[in-house]
Amino acid sequence: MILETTQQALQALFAGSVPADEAEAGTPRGNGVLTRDYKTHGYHLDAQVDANQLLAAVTILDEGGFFIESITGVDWIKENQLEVIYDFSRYDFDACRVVIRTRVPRDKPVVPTISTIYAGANWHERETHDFFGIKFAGHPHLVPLLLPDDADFHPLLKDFKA
Amino acid sequence: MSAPIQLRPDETFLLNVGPQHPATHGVLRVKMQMDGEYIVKAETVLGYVHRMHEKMGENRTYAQYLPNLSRLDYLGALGYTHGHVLAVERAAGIEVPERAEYIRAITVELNRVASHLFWFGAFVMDLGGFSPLMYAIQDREHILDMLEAVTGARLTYCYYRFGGLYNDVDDDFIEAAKRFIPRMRKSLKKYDALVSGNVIFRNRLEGIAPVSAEMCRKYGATGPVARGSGINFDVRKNEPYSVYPEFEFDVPVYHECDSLARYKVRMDEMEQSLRIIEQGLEKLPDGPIMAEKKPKTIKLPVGDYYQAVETARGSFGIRIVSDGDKNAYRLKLRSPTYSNMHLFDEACEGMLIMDALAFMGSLDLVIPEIDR
Amino acid sequence: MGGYFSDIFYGSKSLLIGMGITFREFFKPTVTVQYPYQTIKMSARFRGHIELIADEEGKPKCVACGMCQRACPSGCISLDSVSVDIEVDGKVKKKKVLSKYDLDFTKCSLCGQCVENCNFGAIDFSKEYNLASTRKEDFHFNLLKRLEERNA
Amino acid sequence: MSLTLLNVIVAVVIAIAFAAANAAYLVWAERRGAARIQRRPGPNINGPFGLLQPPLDGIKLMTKQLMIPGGADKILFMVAPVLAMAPAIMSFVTIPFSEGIAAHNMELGVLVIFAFASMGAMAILFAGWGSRNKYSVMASVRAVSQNVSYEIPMLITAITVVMTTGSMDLKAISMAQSGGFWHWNIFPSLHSPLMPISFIIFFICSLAETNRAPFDLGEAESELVAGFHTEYGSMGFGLFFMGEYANIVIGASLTTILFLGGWDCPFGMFPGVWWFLLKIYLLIATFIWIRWTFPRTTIYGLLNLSWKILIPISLFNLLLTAGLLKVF
Repeated sequence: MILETTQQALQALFAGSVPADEAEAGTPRGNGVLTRDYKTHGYHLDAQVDANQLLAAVTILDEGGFFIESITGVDWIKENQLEVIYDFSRYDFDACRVVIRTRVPRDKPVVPTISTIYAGANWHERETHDFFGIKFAGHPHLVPLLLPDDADFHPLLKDFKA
Repeated sequence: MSAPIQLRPDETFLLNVGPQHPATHGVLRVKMQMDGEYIVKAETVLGYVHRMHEKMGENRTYAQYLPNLSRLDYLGALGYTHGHVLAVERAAGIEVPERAEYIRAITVELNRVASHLFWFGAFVMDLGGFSPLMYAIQDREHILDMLEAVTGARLTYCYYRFGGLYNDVDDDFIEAAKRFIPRMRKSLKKYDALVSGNVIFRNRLEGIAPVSAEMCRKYGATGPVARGSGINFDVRKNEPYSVYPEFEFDVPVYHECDSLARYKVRMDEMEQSLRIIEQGLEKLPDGPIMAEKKPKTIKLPVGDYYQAVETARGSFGIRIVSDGDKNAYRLKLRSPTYSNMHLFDEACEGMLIMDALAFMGSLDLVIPEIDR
Repeated sequence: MGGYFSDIFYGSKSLLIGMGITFREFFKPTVTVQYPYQTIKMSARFRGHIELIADEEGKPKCVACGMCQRACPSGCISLDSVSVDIEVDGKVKKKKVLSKYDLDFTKCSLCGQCVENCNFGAIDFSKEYNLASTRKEDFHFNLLKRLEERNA
Repeated sequence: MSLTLLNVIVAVVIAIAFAAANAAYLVWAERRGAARIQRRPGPNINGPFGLLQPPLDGIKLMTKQLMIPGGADKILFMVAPVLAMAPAIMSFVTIPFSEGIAAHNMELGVLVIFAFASMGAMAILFAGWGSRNKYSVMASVRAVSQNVSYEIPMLITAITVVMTTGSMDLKAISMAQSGGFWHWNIFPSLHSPLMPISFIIFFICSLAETNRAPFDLGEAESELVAGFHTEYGSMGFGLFFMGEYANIVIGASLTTILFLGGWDCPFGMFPGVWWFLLKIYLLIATFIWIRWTFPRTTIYGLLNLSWKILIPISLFNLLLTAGLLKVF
């Protein structure tokens, strides 16, 4: 039930276009909403949005009563992109896990902060900034959280050499 | 690192709780701006035991990563390894024999009871009562002995394997577990009389540190913290995995939102875990403990996979992004206490320091698990 | 006003119940083990550091295939072998013989991957837990030497 | 005159020795008792039953270096431990252990002990302020407010006893209760029917006055590290420790004299110092037992208990006793 309404709401951001699955297409997928097989993937909805659509997508989830699970990044060095992944889930028995992802160029990794919507995103964004160097525009306190205060390296980047 | 102490015109002062402080149970630091005994503002400083487990996940094969998981949370390690093996099995499509899943569920629940017992003792010790810790450790010792006889380790277990288990349980374990359940129930009654009913204890917790359900949602709090705020959320029920649908158990939920509610949730959870263990021992089927069809080296198909499990501290999630290699391309660990601890900064504003530290105890923090 | 006195009454009662429990515990026997003076037997599956297993002749069963070395997550096993000529049924054959098996126990996480991956049953966990030292070198074990010492 | 002076010196030496020995072996008893409650053996390696532990601990403390934190107020820092110990020893001087055993009996013994007891708060304040540690300051402020608020109900109940006896002389109070346990002040009498409640109030107050759990807010080791003596090591810490235990002994002695008949035998025969010691050690055992059973109260819980429960009840008791004394 909530799955369909959320899917429709997110779909509205893309004017109804459905992207191809990258595993089948063999190329990076385009922006859009995909439904995933829960049994193999462990989540239901997978939406890739543009960085400037992010706040709209997260607001949909906030209004839908989702809670934030985590935020993380992936370094796609071959495509010269950084991906930010937002996980959302629900407290009720209408199990629906939603993954929001957005890709930004590696040399200019800036996405808007969602800590204005979800206060709990604060630390997750700081952690992602620590590990990937992704800047969250508008974040109130973007200083290293898990790494030392003077850390100027980003260990989870694929070209990081210790 | 921190700014030099400057007495502001409004005469607040900065109090450094941690990294070495008896109440933080590990190397956690909270910078508190205090007005007398009242907290004006708190800022948590993390990372003192950060070990970059996620990078290790990229450099090790899936099997080699198994011991890392139990180093996250040394009190309830089995829950975390369970998450990892389930995630890999889900992605690789490995069918796990029923017996293995039952044994996993039994051992995870035993570990959950052990973890809650230790939390119980440590929490009461935070409040100044020392003896309950010793009683809790005695009961926990029985669990550790049982788990040691099966897994070979007392805390940092590496027992589950992809497709099954390292080795089967023997009759001694089943006997010991059956003996343990009534003894533990008796102990729970004792704890109830000694601690839960105690007027000093109740006065310290009742109505202290309210965390609303909305706040839990915004911060992503899970586990007993969410359930103490009236949220009926338990991954074992909401997204059933393993053999949990076969068990009959309740999810304790309290609507008071205070520290006492979080305490009660955990105390009730121990009873529910005992119920699961009881049923598990009864239903334990015969059969193999290792999947027959299992590749020698595990390579996951391209894609990303998520698995959530309910550990003693809340919903632990593991995300594996695979590029088809034998190592993960990216491995993210979503630790429950990370989100639960995040609440603290906002919730403790305006609280007395002794209430705040009791609140911190009621969050059940394990620092290595926050810092990863 | 009635609440005032009932609060005092029930509060005091709960305190007395608590004292009753600790009073009973006072007379129960102790449950501790006086460690250096008393020890307990380690369970059969206890995982100490690994140890080479000898065959009937007292030689290590190990064939130096290196599976354990590859399986180890922390890289704490290093082994080496030499080829020696041995006579089997009158023919001279080359055979790999283990010449070195070092374990760096400081890195070991006792996961059991090495024991599990050994196809020859040549290594197993020891039951040793009395390992304490202030020097790192004390945890670099030469397992071949230890095997010889056990044989002697 | 010179004989009296000598008497006093001997008495003070004996008092110090008694306080020190008590402190040392009460620590041992506390550790053994706590261990038994928690089903462990406690100190049992040094000597039979671990009886050599206290002197060895003493030697350890004395051989350690006394560290003074940088920026601390040296004078206050050094004075505080002495100030914690000295009044406790002084109080011993006035306590009659038996009819004939008292260093210096005073007619205003009750007053003297309360006067000395309130100096303990000063020691804690000095220690907290002098160590230049925020935790210490917070703890000492807590401890002082606690001491101040618990002195009131304690004094009021003591006055109730003094009124029924008609004397502030500890010896006279004790003598007035002789001749069997039914004469003790703990049991209700015609003039003061609420005496058992007074006894409980006095007992709770002496727990709070000595900063013992569950009222150990001055120490609060899980919140304020070690409270006012966080920065103390060596014998500075040792003196605080001894002072704490000496205060416990005094609290127990005072409770015994005021309520439990002093050195009186419960059956009205063979009164003696042994009865006195038995009674105080039973009370101290209860102190220990309580400490290892309960969690710590909050500061507001503690003050509420004093101002909302103990003080009204003890005041009511005082008025009732005064009225009944007038009537009968």
